[in-house]
Amino acid sequence: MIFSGLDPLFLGDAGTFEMLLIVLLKVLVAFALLLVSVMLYIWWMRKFISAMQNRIGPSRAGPFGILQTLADGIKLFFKEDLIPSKSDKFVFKLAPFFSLVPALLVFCVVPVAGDFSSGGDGTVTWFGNETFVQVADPHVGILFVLAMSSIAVYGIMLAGWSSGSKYPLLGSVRASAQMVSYEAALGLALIAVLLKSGTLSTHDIALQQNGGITDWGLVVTGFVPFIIFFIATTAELNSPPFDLVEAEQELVGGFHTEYSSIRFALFFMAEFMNVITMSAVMVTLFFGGPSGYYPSFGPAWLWGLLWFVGKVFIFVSVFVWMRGTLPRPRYDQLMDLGWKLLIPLALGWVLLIAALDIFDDRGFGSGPAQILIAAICVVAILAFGALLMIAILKGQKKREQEGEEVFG
Amino acid sequence: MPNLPLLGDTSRVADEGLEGLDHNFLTGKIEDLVKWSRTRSMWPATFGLACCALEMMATGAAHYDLARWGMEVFRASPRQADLMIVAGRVSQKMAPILRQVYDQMMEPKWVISMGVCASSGGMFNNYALVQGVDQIVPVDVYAPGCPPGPETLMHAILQLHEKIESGEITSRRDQRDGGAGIIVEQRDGQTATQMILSQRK
Amino acid sequence: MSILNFFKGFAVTFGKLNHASKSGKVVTTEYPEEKRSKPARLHGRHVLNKYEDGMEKCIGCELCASVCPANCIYVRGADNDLENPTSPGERFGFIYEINYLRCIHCDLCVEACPTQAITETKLFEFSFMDREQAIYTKDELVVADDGKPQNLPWEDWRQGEDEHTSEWMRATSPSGSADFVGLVQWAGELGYGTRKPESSQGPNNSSETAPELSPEEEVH
Amino acid sequence: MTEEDHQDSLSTETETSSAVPDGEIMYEVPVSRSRGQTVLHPNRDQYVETIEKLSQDGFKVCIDVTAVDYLENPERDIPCSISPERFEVVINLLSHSKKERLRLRIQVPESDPVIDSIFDYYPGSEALEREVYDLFGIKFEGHPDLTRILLPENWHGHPLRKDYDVGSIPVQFKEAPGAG
Amino acid sequence: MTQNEAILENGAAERVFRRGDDSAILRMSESEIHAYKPLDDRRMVVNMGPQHPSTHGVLRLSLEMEGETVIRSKPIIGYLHTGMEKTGEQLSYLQGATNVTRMDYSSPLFSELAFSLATEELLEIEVPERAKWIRMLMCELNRMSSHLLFQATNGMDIGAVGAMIYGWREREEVLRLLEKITGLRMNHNYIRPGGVAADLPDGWRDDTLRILSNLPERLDDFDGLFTGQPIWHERLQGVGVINSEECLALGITGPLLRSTGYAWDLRKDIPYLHYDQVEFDVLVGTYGDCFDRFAIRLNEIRESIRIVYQILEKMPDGDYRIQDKKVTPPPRTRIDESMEALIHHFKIFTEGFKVPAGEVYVAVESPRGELGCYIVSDGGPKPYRMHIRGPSFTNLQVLPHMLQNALVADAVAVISTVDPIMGEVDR
Repeated sequence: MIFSGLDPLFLGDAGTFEMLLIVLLKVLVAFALLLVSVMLYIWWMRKFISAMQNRIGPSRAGPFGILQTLADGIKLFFKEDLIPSKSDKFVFKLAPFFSLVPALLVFCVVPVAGDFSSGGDGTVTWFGNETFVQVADPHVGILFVLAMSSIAVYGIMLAGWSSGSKYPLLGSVRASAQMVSYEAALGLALIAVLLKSGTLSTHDIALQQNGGITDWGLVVTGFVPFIIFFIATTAELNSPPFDLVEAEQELVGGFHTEYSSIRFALFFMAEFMNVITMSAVMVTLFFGGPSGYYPSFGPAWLWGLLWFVGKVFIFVSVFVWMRGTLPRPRYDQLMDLGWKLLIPLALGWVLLIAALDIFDDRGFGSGPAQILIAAICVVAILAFGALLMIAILKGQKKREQEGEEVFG
Repeated sequence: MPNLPLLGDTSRVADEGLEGLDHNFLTGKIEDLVKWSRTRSMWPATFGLACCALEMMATGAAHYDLARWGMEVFRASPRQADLMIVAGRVSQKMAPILRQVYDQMMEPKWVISMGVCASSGGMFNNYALVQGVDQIVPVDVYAPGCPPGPETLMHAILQLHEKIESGEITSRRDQRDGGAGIIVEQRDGQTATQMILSQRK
Repeated sequence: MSILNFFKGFAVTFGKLNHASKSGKVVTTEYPEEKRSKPARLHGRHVLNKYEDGMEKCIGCELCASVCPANCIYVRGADNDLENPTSPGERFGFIYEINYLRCIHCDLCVEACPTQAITETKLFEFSFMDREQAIYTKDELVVADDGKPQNLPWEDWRQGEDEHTSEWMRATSPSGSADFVGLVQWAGELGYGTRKPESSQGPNNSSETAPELSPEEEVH
Repeated sequence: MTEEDHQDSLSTETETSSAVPDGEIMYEVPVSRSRGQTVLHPNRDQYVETIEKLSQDGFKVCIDVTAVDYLENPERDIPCSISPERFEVVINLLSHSKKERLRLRIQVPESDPVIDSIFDYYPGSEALEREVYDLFGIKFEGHPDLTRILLPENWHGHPLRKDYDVGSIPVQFKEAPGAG
Repeated sequence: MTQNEAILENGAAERVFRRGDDSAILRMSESEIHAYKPLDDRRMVVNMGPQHPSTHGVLRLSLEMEGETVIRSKPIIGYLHTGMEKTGEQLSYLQGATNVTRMDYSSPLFSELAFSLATEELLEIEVPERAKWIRMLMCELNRMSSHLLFQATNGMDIGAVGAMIYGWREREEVLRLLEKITGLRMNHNYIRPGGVAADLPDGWRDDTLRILSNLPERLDDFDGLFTGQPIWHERLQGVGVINSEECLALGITGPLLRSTGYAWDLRKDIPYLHYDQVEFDVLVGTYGDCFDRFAIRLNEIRESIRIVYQILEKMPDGDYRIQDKKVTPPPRTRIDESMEALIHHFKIFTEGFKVPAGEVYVAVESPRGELGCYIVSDGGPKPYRMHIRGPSFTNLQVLPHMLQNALVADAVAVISTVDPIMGEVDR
């Protein structure tokens, strides 16, 4: 049963005390869970990288160093704070929150658990009330995700700009360009999912995928949107190898060079919180959210939670793996990748899916017609790509010639 | 009334203000927690100068692994660093920059003078080098050797940790003029900051 | 296939995961709990040795001070008290100081010392809180009555670090001449007796002693 | 052209033209040998011409430019046609094709420590000449950017000159005379 | 050499000769740069270093940039000026090795070798065969550790943090062997005038063989991480290009020169020690870009492995120091037996040995290029003038030319692959 994007909690009677309690509880738990998972994630990141480098990694703060992030946090909290005299003080103070708050908010729309087994409706029953295990399920859930991830750019941009020094400024320029351009690829990749699901509600999207792997967005949309989404997310998150914004070797610390103490900790936290939330979004969109094999014993929402956490864990580990392996591309190469490959590819793929869907609707659902239309689309995409490549090469040549004229 | 519940001995409050308070249950624990966090998460600034810088990086690498104390986070920006390891010879030309970086670091901050060149000029007793970085910044621990091996550096770091854990954090700024020196009066029952590492687990 | 190459790096890092491949094992020595075994020739903190009868070896000749490139040794000799001599011979080292904030551990002093009085232990784990502490005087440098180096509170001594104290000097033949290889060329030391010279100056000297285990093998 | 050819062709010329140089002549300048290495001793005023000839003769690389201050040790083995001065600029050239090195030693007087730059023939001498200027105070005329390179710009004196003190301080000891 | 000559015939190095305003170099003094405000609004001057994570210590680059594009630049050095050449005049030839070894701290044995060879040349002595082979062994091991260090720092600069740790890890294995032989991890003071300080210890052969057998596999890891990696190609290929002619004009040596396709290696072309008796290849690049320099260094480790295998085969027995009473202290038994020996011992360690007057320049091929030592002796026990020609010092001049019109990120790659060691630059 599909609730058309509304939490069943709010169906029926007007607000009761229990409802308020449940909502409050959900907010608190989501917040605490996120903070704890960020803590664990940072620890896991450092441990995993250490393991890849044959080291031990943090081991002195708590058992296996599991309290390492806590120690970092406390230390930063009790460190002297500084606002550079050259900075724009109000913006300087505001920027970290611009970064952190969206990261928290995005997590609100992610369905974390619930009965997402095949045939389940993704709900749980708490205190006699049926509800979703997510803080909110607005009709525009996916748009909300996009909006919030865009606002997060402001945090980084303003931080760099307001610091009043050169390296952070370069960092913030990079950030705005990089994020704006990858936002486009991100959005286009999302459209493929939306086309297939026909809804913007995250809960519904997750619910539609509960029929097994063949129902997952990954398969339904044909892998390509996922790959684009994944790369764009990496860039959006400033996660290595696309961490150009703070590229230590080039820009010292990038946008947060001038930040210290708790403000830096907020950036630090926001960055890693974003990794978790975007992984969660990715799991929701392409990997069926909390769906999976549900054993018959135990509460269904718990299995949902376990599936969800497991999937997110794999994703964040992949991010760490990339961090430990890949060299960092150059700024212009990153932009090239975004504009010249990902955006056209995403656009083409959306067209392909849309065409196939329309043919489906018109009754050419099977057989040679579909193959034909697919072939036509592929040829069109290839032709488009070839034209683009020609244009790029021409432009390159022209620039080189101009450069030669100017610089000899 | 000298003894109050929760506040402990208050007889010195009249003379010393709040500084005269003993640590009670609450503040004592917080202080321990802060000290604990500072020793477990002491981010060094990347301040490599010469030979010692290689050993400093080797200490961070797989065979010695500073990450065990959460110290693999070498911060390029002095604003976020807690510890400056002066690794190498400090020339007269570099000295002002060294001081500037030190000033850019936020309190609390500590300095390890790594190697004899930083500590005293080492074998280069000449016009070009600053004969001891403690003329420029307050040094907490000196590591001998040219360059000190990774274990020597770790020993120095552990000494610093011990120093932090046994020192007090609240009243240190008065006693040294704003610098990073953290030699403070010891609390009752603690006479020496030295430790014997082999006895420590 | 550039796409495949892209993923090769991932295979490498994954292979390095602990025990995932031959080259994937933790190589970290967990100092301070454990300490890697030091090579016999390591130049560590100095000691002033004694003869087996308890007399000091140092004769206050100041050769070490004059050869030191960092000028970090200060020695003054004095005439021995005839009744109660400190060292055999006429003079002994009256003041002996090493400034460890200058010492570069080049071991020229050890090579220069005509009586093998100053040698180096394998201890390198020490650090100081203030400059005074770094100036070792004779009281701290000279070996204890049992011939072992003194374990000062700020030094991190472990088992066996005093054992190869004169190894650098005993490295094969100190003059480089193959004719003197294997000859004992020095007097015995208190607590350790006469130390054997290192073997061979030949092309193959791997067979005589079992190769020293590398630390990582010992750890695991 | 091999080395011998040079000597043959040039020595006949110089016998008539210049005033009795001792020993060999190469590239029209007196030559000495130090431990089997060839050293040319051109005149300060004409050495750039020698450099030009050498650079055309395969000595494509200027390996090193340095200087020596002979204040405390005026004796040195140079051909007697060359009068020793306090400073000596030493230029090391390398010919890849001949696999040969050549050294030029040019006397520079203390009263007028100026010499022509070889930047136009060997742009790589830029930093090397700056270093000599910095540490010895020898000026290179025609150098595009003759500023201090190793020492701070407001430094006084030129440390590698022999009359510049090493600047060492006493080493700290506990019982040494004067120790606190 | 015909190939080299052919390379040189292609055009002249106009670019490096340019003196005017449009040159790649920001030709201003430090204070002028400080006060300099570019006329063009879009330009700004950014200082990279001296405290910057990717400037390999204390190099400072002043970059005049338009956006992220570098227009002109100037390396500013001297932040590590140690006065070693002055100190070298205060130390005897016996102590001298402790001084020079601290110049190039990633390959200290090469500085010692150059100094020792120069001193021996002045003394006109020939060291024993075993000493020569030990020197070669140590130098090649050191070359490996130095190039591994390059892999580590290069990986770190391009952002591959994992590679950094792998580089350090392999280097550590080599360092431990060096430590076992010389007693110190760095700054060994091992190669000295007259031979080496001590013979190889027991078990050195096994240890060396273990490194040699482990290393190729680890080098393949670098291949997996970098050599084929598309991002790596993007970052390094076609970046920081220089040609042979420019290199020669600027006096560039070592892997930088070889990366342009110009085969010049002192070990091969002007052999010293016994490099003419071992087989190895001089590796050259094609394009003279950052990638070539990276690949050359990586593969030079493999060549070094090849050389070390041959050294192990050919290692003779015998003396490891010259048996010349003037240079080498007497055997210890002789000190007790003979007054003359005791006097020799005292003389050598108090005043050192006297070196006949003269001057000499000797060069060796260090991992960074030609490392030369120029010594003037006045007949006394201390060098009258000791000058080290550091390859990094000259190589640094190439930076402004490579950086022109490059991005900041390229600057990092270029500095990294030029691989300067500031200790040797500033001395």
